Amino acid sequence: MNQIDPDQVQVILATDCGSTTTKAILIQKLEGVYRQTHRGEAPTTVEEPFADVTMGVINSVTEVEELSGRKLVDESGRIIQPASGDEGCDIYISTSSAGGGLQMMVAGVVAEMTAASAKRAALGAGAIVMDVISANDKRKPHEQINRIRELRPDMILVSGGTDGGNTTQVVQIAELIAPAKPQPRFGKEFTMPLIYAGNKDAAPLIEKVFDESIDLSIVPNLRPKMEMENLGPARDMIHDMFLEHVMAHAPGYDKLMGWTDAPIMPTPAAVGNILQRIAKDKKINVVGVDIGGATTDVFSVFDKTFNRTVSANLGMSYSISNVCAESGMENILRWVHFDMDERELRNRVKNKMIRPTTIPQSKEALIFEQAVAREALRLAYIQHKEFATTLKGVQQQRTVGDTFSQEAGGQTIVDNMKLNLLVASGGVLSHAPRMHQTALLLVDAFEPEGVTHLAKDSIFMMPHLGVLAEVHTKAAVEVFEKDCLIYLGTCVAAKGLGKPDKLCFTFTLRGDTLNESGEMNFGDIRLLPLGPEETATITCEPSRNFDLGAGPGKKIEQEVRGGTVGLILDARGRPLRLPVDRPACQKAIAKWVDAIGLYPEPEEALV
Amino acid sequence: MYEFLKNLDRRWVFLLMLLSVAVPILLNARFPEKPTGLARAVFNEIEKLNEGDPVLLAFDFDPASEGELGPMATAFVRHCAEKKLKMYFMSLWPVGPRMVEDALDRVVRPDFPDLKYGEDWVQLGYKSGYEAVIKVIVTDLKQLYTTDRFGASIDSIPLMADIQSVQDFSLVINISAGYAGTKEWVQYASTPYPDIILVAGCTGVQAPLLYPYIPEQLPGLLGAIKGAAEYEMLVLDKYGARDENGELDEPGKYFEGIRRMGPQLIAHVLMILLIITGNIIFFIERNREGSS
Amino acid sequence: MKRTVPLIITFLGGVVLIIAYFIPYTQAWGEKAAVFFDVLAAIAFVLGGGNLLKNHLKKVSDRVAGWGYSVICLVAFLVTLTVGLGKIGVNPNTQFSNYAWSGVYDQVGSPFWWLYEYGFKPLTATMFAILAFYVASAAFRAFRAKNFEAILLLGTAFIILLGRTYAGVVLTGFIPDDSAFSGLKLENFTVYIMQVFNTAGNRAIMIGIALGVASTSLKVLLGVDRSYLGSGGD
Amino acid sequence: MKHSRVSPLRLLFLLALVSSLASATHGQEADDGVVSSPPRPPSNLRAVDYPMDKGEKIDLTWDLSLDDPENVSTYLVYRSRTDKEIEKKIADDRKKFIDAVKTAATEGLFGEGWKDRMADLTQEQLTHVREVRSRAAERAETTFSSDPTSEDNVYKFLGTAMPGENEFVIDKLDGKKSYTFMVKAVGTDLSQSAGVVTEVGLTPVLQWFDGEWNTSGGRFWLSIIILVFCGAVVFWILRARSGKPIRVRKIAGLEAVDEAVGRATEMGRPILFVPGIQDMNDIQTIAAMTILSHISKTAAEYDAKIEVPTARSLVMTTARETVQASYLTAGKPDAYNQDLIYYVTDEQFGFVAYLSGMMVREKPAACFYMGAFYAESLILAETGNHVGAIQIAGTAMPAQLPFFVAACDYTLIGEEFFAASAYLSGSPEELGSLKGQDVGKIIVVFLMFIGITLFTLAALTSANPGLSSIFRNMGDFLKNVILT
Repeated sequence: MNQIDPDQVQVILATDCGSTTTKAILIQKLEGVYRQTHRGEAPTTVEEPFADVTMGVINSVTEVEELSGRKLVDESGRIIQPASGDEGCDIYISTSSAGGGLQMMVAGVVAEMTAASAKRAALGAGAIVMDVISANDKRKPHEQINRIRELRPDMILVSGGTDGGNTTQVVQIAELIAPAKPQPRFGKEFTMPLIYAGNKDAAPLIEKVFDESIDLSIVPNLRPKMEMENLGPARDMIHDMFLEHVMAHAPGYDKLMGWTDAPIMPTPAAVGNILQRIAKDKKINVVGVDIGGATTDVFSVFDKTFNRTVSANLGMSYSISNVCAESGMENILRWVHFDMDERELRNRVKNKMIRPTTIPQSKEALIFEQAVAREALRLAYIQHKEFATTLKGVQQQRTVGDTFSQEAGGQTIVDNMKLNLLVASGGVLSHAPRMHQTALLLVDAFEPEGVTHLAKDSIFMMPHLGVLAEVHTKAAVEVFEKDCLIYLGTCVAAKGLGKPDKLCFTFTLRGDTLNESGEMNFGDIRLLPLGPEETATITCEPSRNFDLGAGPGKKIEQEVRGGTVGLILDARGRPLRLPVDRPACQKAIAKWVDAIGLYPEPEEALV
Repeated sequence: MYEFLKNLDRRWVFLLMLLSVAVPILLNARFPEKPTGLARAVFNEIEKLNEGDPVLLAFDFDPASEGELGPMATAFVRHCAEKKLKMYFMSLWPVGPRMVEDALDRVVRPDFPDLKYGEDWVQLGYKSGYEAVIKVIVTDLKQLYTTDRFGASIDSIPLMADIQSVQDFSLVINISAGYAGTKEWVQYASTPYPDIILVAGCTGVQAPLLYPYIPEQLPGLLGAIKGAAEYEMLVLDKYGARDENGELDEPGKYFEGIRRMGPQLIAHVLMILLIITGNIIFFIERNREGSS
Repeated sequence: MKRTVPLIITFLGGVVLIIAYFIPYTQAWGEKAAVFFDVLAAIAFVLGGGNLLKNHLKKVSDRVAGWGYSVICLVAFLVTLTVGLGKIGVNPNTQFSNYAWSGVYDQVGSPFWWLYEYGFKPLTATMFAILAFYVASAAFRAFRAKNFEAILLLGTAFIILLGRTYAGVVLTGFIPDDSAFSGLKLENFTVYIMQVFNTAGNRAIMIGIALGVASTSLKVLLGVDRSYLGSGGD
Repeated sequence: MKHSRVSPLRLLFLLALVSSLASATHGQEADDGVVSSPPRPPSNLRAVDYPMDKGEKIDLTWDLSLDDPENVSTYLVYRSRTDKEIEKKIADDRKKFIDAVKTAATEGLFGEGWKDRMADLTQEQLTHVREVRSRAAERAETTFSSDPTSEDNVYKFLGTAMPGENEFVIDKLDGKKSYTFMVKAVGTDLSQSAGVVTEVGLTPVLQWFDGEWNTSGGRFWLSIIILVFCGAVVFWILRARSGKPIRVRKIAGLEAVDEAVGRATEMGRPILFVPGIQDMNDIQTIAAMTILSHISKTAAEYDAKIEVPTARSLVMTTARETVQASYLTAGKPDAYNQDLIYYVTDEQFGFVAYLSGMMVREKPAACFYMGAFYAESLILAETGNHVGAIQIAGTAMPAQLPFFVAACDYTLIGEEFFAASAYLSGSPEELGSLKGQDVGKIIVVFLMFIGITLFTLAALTSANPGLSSIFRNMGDFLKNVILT
């Protein structure tokens, strides 16, 4: 890897090797600003018959080459570095989630404590956590050993005990893993990487437990104290191991690794990385979601704490049946404003499952798919909230003010009122025919409170930018702002519940193009036009039971940002409650659909 | 300064507390007392009695709470002795009889040498069984107390001739530091037998729990040192010897409660200062957090 | 069987006590039951003593950390037991002067009295006095005006702290005794708070507790809650 | 009409009447010189045992004096004294007599108010006073005489009945003694008739149930309330067995049990469980044991060490049984170590001293204080706070709650503490009992509301004495009869 002088960098090439497609983007410095200029796509070539990931990479880069007219690949099939004139690029980086990404098994002593920390470390590092083994997971030792044998993770992370704390059970867990002799997913001849990040006093004992069949590396404790979580060293070690073992054993990656200017990152880790950067840079709280066919990833940064969850069974194609089962058909149907035949719906669901690439062909199908998406996102967000918590097992310092409200430890840190930016990506969100639909999907599923900006990832560029941020933060942030995010608009929502058609809040808007004031009654939702790049100042005065961020009944004044959709004023209340009665629910949804202009008649639909 | 206070080692607080208690004691600071209604009520209940009326003094406390309850024990015994009431001492706490002896040593033996054991006062001693004892002796005292504390048969004690049960006492005075104590006396004596008149002295933490029983089941209550000091003042006002200037001229033991109010005053002021300091730190902290 | 018998005993004992309360004829039964318990508790003293000995002897023989304390504990226990049970240094009761052990075990001047007066009494008083220090440090830490309730509690605390000392009398001494505002004098206000607000609050808690006690008792009597017998809820 | 209860005003009047009677001698004519004869005595005095009482009451009835109502102002009711009572009465009289003589003798010497001048007396004078008094006492002792069979000594005045009334309930009798009764009529001029006496002695009989519903002190109403309350609890328990699951409010302190045990596990430190300082006869200790069984089960599952020092040996034995069974349920009977459950001392502060020392040495990661606590609460909680333990307290001692709240992480306040077992076990029957408890709460609130309403109405309608007194009487009945 070359030394890079950030100021000299003119051209950046980034690729993301997904499980099915490899995407390449080109970033160039235009008029002193970094902009994403071209993109290309090609099928991923990790699996047979090609069994070399670089082929896909070169294919996608070639597409960019063709589009941009800039020569990026030389005759020997290598990316040209550094740039000179019309040729090559200054930085080349890549992420990878090919072959199902990084799959890990984690273990800890107590499921809610060190095991949870281990899970957080693994997820944060971009892994999929296949199973969590803990001393209190109610499984018998033999069941645990069987499970470890069945799983074929890429690596294992073992934690447990605070420094100077528990040793016996940490060793016990190691003693479960050692005889199970877990086999790595790739390459039977390779040793299984195992990272130990537990009680440092137990480390010598752990070393004794494992033989050569395990490649043991010891890093500082994830939970040196109950009050403190130190995920950094473990995450870094996971990345190192990812490169050293997993990547090295995947076809073609050794070659790819030689090309890149920054270590290859697992795709989700890169997404997390860029979101953290943005949150830190702009001092905001961010939630990002990536809804895929099989899984839904939710990322959040609240008060500088990053969390990621993977809802393995919530997706729009492979897992769609599961979404229906978990939320229940009636819960999905409440988002639909007309009658649908449930039998037909079930067929539709099954169809989507076996033909994952099907795209809705009719308005009904689209509405139904988006209803499913709402539930999938809602459930994924609930799971995320449950996981993104403060640390458990921490001593609370009480004061007399807590007499009547003793909150338990391990409360969620996700607070929709504090949320500033909600970023959507993934098929059903990115490719919705109208951005209005994406916006309302987000609002309905995540129920943001107060003033929240809504955006979507235009071409799923976040992974590229995440790695780029490692080597060239400025370029990453600039591109993220300008090209990656498409601002949909802003949602202003009041927290609280009231009686229908009673005043929820009054608003006054002052801006260049938008000057309006009015009243919002409970149950209403309204869309005001505010174009991209436009801003306005909104002053809202909620009535007594409602909160817009300053406290119940307190006035707020804030700048809002326009977008392709505009400004959404949401007085439907939080938590969002739909009428239980079916006709009433349909009526309400119809009203909202109408207010936002979600599904306009065909002639005007193709905007 | 802020950093020091924010992470203040609690031993500094302890040191301040020590000083605020020790200094007034060493300087022998004494503040006047203004008796409140409850102390007056206790005083009046005893004042109402006639010479020779039998009074049961149940001392349910131990050396641990002596600091809080000792002064009122002294004052009660003195008041009864001055009124020439017949005193019957008993206890539901194993070390209670020792507390009785202490009070007798302070008051009766040096200052009322005329009072005779068995004729003017009697030590019934400790009985195990907590409230069960009360339940039995409210109807039949001699069922449980067959001897006095020193093993003498109860029937050989002249004072016991007229006493069948707790109901025969003109007044029950209870000093208690917890279970079994005033609450049990209220529940098992003065509530089912409204003829039993009960006044009590108790520790500061217990007092709030006994207020609900005032005034019906419990006409008067002395709460902690404050109550003791007020009551002492009343007793001294009425019975205290005075010097030529009209000032009270009494040995220090009768001022014990009033004397202990000195450290209490300073300690309370210290607590208020500590709380205020704590809050200042809290608000500075919150502001810093908010601005960051 | 191991659980059935205690359950039956519990049930019968409870029923007898309840019946004894309402049916005057059986009143003595309740007292009998109470006596049974006393007898059991008294026997348990021996059990406790034995356990204490065993525990500390084991600590001493294992030389566990802090075994020195166990030695002190054992010595203190045995000395007190011997001196108290043996009534060492106690003069016989004047009425039964022929019986050497007829005296009172804690007679003034006897070794037991000495242990009590100069050992036990100051030690327990010390433990109790530690409270003052802990109250101060707890107040310093916990009394934060975090929300409205806390501010209310804080204000009340100040009033009571001042009102319970002469400071209250001095601070509001300017209010004449017979004026309409005399209730605002701190010492009077303190009593008012204690008698009205505090009593009301305490009553609420007490009612809750009383109902809790009754329903727990009932659960135990009926054997619905057997976990104290170690069923572990399953 | 039965008149065991009289209004205060009337009582005052009657007392005045009686005291004036007491000073008048039997059969003498009144001072105003009006010649009139005492009324004829009532007749046919009958004493019957009072039904459904706890053996302390006798019902007295008589036929009215023939002069009633013209020449009867009141009836006086007496009962016979027992032998002991007669003795006591004579002894009292003697004492009063001697005291009076002593006082008179001193007054003769020093004049009235001599007591105030006691301080001025010289030692010599004091000796003199004592001599005079003891001589007077001796004299009085010899002169005093009293006839134990005189009516005054034998009969004790109990109360009065108004003209036209022929009934009286006598209370507070000794169920083991036999009594006779006497009633006299008093004329308008305060002269008294001869007494009519019951011939045969009667002993009040103890009935099997104390069913007096209209007088205070009975247990009739309490039994009704208890029946309703227990019935509600049992009803809900039974219902819960078959019905759908019952939801309970989240109690943070109990949610945190796993957290605390987990902390101890991770830190490799013990869990400390203190079951209060009361014996097994305290319901709080029993509640503590039920909670202990759940906590120790969790501890067994997590393989954490749980230490239970007790202040009573019976509690130790019970705790051992409880914990052992929990380990068994958790499938880890081998992990149970009975030496960790031990007796410390009955002495409150000795116990605290031990615990504080142990906490500072062993630094438990989780402390549970469940049961009855007194002054030790703050010492324990502050020490635990200092050593950095997660602390969960539960007690029904209102006085100690503030200390626990300030120093512990979680506090189960009062009824939450009793609900803990149900909450932790989640068994429908136990949760049902909580619902039954709510019924009790509703009853309490309802009664409070009625009481407040009645007294408020009484105050509001004070302009209309009749109405006001109806409300007041209803309120009084609720307060003094039903709720005592």
